[in-house]
Amino acid sequence: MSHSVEIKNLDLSFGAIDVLKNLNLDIAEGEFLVLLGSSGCGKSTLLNCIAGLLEITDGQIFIKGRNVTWAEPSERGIGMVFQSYALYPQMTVEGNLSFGLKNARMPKDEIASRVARAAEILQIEPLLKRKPGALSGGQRQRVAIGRALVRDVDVFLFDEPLSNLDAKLRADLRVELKQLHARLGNTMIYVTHDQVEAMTLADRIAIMKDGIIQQLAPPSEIYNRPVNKYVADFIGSPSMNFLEGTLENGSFSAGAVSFPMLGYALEREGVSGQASFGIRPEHIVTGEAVATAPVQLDVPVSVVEPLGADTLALASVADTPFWVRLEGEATLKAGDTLRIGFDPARGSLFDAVDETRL
Amino acid sequence: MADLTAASEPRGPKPRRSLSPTNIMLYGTLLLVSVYYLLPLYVMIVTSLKGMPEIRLGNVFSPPVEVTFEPWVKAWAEACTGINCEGLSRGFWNSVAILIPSVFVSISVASVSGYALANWRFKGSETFLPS
Amino acid sequence: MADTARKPNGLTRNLTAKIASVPMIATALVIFIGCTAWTIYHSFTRSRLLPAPDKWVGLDQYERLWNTRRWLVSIENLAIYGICSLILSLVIGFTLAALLDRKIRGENVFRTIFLYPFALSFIVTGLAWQWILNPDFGIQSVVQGWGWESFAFDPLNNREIAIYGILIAGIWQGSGFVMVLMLAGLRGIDEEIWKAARVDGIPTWKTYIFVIIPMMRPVFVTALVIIASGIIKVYDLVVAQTSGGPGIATEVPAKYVIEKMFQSQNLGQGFAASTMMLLSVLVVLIPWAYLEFGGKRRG
Amino acid sequence: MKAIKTLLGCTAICAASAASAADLEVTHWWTSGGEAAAVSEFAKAFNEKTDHNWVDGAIAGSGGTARPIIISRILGGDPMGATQLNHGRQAEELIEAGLLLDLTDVAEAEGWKDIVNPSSLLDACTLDGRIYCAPVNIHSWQWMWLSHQAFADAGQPVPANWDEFVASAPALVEAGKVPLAMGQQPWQSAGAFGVMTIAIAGIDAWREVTVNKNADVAAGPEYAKVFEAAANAREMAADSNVQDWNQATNLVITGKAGAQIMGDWAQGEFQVAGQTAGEDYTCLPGLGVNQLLDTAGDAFYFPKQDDPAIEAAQKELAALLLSPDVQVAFNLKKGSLPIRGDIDLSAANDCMQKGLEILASGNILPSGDMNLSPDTQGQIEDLMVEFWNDPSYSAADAQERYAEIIADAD
Repeated sequence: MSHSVEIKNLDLSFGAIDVLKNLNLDIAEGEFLVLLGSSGCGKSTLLNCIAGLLEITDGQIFIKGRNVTWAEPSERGIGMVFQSYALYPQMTVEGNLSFGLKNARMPKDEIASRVARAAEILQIEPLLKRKPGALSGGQRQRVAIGRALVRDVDVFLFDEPLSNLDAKLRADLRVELKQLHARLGNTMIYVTHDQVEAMTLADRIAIMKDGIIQQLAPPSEIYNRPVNKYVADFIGSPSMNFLEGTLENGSFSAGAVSFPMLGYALEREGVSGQASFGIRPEHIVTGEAVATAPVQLDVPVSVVEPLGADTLALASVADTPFWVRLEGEATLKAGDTLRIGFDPARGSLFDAVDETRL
Repeated sequence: MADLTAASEPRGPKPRRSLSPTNIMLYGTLLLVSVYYLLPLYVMIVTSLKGMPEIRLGNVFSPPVEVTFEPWVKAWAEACTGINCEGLSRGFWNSVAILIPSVFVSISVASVSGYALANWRFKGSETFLPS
Repeated sequence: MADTARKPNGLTRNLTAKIASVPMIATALVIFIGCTAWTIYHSFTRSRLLPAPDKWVGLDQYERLWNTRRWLVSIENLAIYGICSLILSLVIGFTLAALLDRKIRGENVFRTIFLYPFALSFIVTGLAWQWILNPDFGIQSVVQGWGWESFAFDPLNNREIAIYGILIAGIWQGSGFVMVLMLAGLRGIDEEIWKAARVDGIPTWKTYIFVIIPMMRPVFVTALVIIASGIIKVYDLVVAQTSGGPGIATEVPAKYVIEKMFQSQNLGQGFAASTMMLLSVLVVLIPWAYLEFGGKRRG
Repeated sequence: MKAIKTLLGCTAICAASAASAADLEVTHWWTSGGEAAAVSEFAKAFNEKTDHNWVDGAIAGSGGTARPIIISRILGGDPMGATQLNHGRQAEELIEAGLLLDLTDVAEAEGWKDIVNPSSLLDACTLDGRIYCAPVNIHSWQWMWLSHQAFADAGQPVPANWDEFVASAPALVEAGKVPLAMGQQPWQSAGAFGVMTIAIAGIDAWREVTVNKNADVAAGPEYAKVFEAAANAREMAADSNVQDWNQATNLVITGKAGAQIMGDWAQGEFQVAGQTAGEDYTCLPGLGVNQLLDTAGDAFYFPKQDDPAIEAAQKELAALLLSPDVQVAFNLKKGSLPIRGDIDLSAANDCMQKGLEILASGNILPSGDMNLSPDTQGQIEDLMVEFWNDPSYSAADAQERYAEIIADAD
C-alpha cells in the first residue's frame, strides 16, 4: 500500500443536492496534493469528508490502508488547519498546542517535547505564553499549523489556510509551507482557490468543478495540457485566449485567420469539426522572435496594461479579444498595430461541444 | 473502534440507531424541561375553562369536566371594577393608547441618541450604550 | 474635552452628533444624578408623606433601618434569591441552549416553549405558580392523591423554604430568555472551532466547558445584566405569590422601600432603604467595572 | 366637556351656590361584591338627588394598593372629585399642605356636630378646628367569631369569653380542629393583637400606650400578659394554613376552626354562607371580656379643585353621604355601622344590633388609625406578622421590640 489516502466512489448529497459525485482519488505517500477550484466546487467539502467532519452518503475512505469511513476525525490520523485559524481564544499558544494531547492523556514530558519541537519548527517559541488575540494573522496561522503538527500524524489537511492573510504574508508563508513539506515529508492535502498557491506548492493538482475532479495531474501538465476548456480557462492569469473556429485536415481556421496545427499532438488522429483553439498570452511572441514563429499576425491593440515586470496588451484576433504578454516595459500604446507570432504546438484544441481536449 | 474493525467493510454513512443513548438523553431532558415550562400554561388554560365550583373542588391539574368559556367572556367584557363592568377590554384599549405614544417617543429619543453615539465616540459613551 | 483642546477644530468636528447627544446627556444627568442626589439627601430627613428637606435627622433613618428585622430578612432573601437565580438561570439557560444547538428536531417548538414565560407578566407568573405550589390543590395534593400520603411540597407555606418557592417561578420566567441569548451566542461561534476540537478529539462536553464557554464571555455578561435586572424586579413576583409571607419569610428590599414610602407614609425611611440598595449595587458594580475596564487598559 | 359645562354654569348666573351639573370622579377601593353594591347606593343617590354625575373611579386591590395611587394623584396635581380613605392620620399631611377641601361650612349647615355618633369620628376629620372629611361608616375590630359546630364536635360548650376559649382549645385540637383561624396578611396579625390588648391588658393600659405612647407601659406587666396570650394564640393558630382573612373565616364557617378574631366585616361572610347568628355562630364583642368597640371606618375626602362648580358638587356630595336614608341604604349593604345614632336600623341582624347597643352605650374607643401614624402602624404590622408566623420569636423579644416602636412613635 503506497497509497496514503484513498477515496473510492465517494458520494455526498445534502437532501436532493448532490455535492460530490462518484469521486475517486488516490494520494501517494508524502505527496502534496492541492484541491483547486472556484468557490462551491466541492473542494472544501471533500476535505471535510476526508477529515471525517462530514458524513458521506456513499463510498469509502482509506488512510494508510485503513478503512476510516466510519472513524471519528481524531481517530483518522490527520491534522487539520483551518482558514479562520480556529484557535481556542482563551488559551495560550502552548495551551492550544497541548490541549488535544492532554485530552488524549499523553504523558506530560511527551507533550512538552512535541510542543517544543513544533514551536521550533515553526519558530513560535517566543509566543508560547501569549494568547491568540495578541498575535498577528501570520503568527496565528503558524500556531494553527503547530496544532496539527503536534498530533504527529501522517496526513495534514489544509482548508484555505492562507486566504485570510495579506498578499505579502501569503507569499512568505507559502514558501515556508513548501519547506515544511520538504522537511517533514508528510502527505498534505491542501484546498485553495488561488492558482498561484496551487502551482507553486503542489506535486499534483486536482481541479474540481461541480463536485467532479476535472483533471488530476502535476502542475506543468495542468498548465500545458489541460484536459478540457474549463481547466484551460481556470489556470493562468490572464487566462488563455480562445479562438472559435473549425478544424479541418489538421488545420485550424477562425474567420480570416487560418493556420496548420503543425507539431500539435492530437489525442485522436484525424478529428475535424467545430473547435476552440486556445493559446496562453505568455506563449505569444513579439518583436524579433516573430520571425521564427510558425504563425504570424498583425493585430490592433485597444488596451495596454503595464505591470512592471511585463506588459499586457489587449488585442483582437478574428474579432475575439486576445491578450498578449510582452516582456519588460513595452513602448506600446492603444491604437497601435502589433505584430505577433505563436507556435500552434504550444496551444490547445478543444471540442466545441463537449469542450474536451482534441 | 472494536466494532469498526469487526464490521466487514465500512462503507457510506456510519449506521446510527435513532434511539441511541445520547438521543434519549437529549430529547428526554428537553421534554422533561418542557413539562416544567408548560405546566403553568396548562394550569392557566385549564383553570380558565372551569366553572367556579369546579375550581374550588378539584386540583389545579385536573382537566375541566364541563368546559365553559364564560370566564373568558367575563374577563374581557363583564368583569367589574367597582361599579364599572367593562372587564379587560377597557384596560386593553388604555394599554394600547399608552403604548403607541410611548413607543413613538422612546424610539425617537433612542434614534437621536443612537445616532450621536454611533458617530461620536467620546469618553464615557460606553456608559450610555454598553457594548 | 481633552480632545477639544488638542485639535483646533475639535468642537465643530462631529457637531451634529454632539448636538444630537445633548438631550440624552441632559436626561441622563438630570434624571439619574439629580434624582439620586435628591433621594439620598432626603434619606437624612424625617420626611413623612411629603418630602421635608428642613427636618434633618442625620443617620437616624439608617440606624432604624439596620435595626429592623424585616429589612435584614429582606436583604438575606435578596441575596439567596439573587445568587441562586443567577447561577441557575445561567446553568439552565446555557444547558438548554447547548441542547438545542445539537441540531435537534423541533428546535423552534422547544424554543417557543422555553421562551413564552418571558412574555408573561410577573403577576400572572406569580399567580399560576401560587396555584401549582398550593398544598391543597397543587402538586402536593396531586402526588398525595397518587397514594404517596407523606409527600410534602409546600414551599410557599413553609417559612424556611418559601424564598425557594419564589425562585422556582423566577427561574421559570427568566431562564428562557437567557437560553435564547446563549443560543444566539452559540450560533455566533465559528463552526471551525468545533471542527478543530473534533479533529483534536475533544469530547463535546469538554469543548463546551474549556473552549465555548470562555469564548462566550460577552454573552454571559449580557445575560448577567438581564438576570440582575430580573432580580431587582422580583418585587412583582413576591407580591403576586406570597405578599412577603408566610410571616416575613419572602420579603425583599424593594417591597420594603415601596411599603415604607407609600403605605407607611415614611418617605425618609423608604429613601434610606433605597439608598442602601443603590449602595449595594455599587459595591458589586465598582470592583467589577474596575476589573473589566481597568484590565482592558493594561492589556 | 367640563369647560363647556363650567361656562354654562357661569353664564347662567343662578344662585350663588350654583347647582350646575358637574362630573365628579370618586375613587375608592370597594370592589368586592358587597362593597360594590354598597358604593353604588352612593352613586345612585348622588345621580338621582342632585344634578351632578357620579363618575366611578374604583381602584382594584386593597387599600394598600389604592392609597398610594390616590395620594400620588392628589400630590401630582391630578385630584379626583372625592375619594375614600380611612379616616385618621393618613390625610394629615395632605391637609397641612392645603390640598384638601375645607368642609366646615357643610358640617355646620348640616349640623354634623350633633348627629355624628360617636363624636370622635368627627374629631378624626378635624384639624385646627376645621373639618376636612365626611365619615360614612364605622368598622370595629373587637369581635371574635365562634363556630358552634366546631365546639359541638369537640364536645365543648361555646365559650363566652377569651379565657373559656383558651381552656377549650386542647379539646378542639383533640377533635382535629384548628382552635384559632388566622390568615397571614399583616393587618390581620396586627388587628388581632390589638383586640387581645384591649381584652387582656385592659382599657387603661391600652389608652396609655396607644394614645399617650407610654413605652414603659408597653414594656410593662400588663402588656407582657398580652404577648404571652398572643404567643399562646399563635400556637392555637399554627395549623391555620390560609392566606386571606375570608379564607380564615371560611374555616370557622365550615367548622374546621373554632374561632377567629376579626372585625365586623367578617359577618358578611357568615351571611353569604346562610348562617344565623346565635344558632350557627356566636359573636363576642371585645372577646367577651371588655365590651368595647373601636370606631375606625371609612371617610370621604375632597381634594381641592379650581373649578367652583366642582367644589359645589363636592359639598353637595359631602352632605348627601351623611343624610339618613343614604346612611341606612349604604350600611345595610356594607355590613358596617352607621355614623349617626338617630336612624332606624331594625333590619340589621343580631351581631349588628349588639354593636349598635355598645355604640349607643358609649363604650367606644378611638381607633388606632386615629392615634398612631401609618408609619408606626406599619412597624407594628411588620412586628406582628413576624411574631405570629415565627414560633421561635419569643413573647419577651416581641414585647421589647413593641416597646421600642412605641417609644419612637410620633
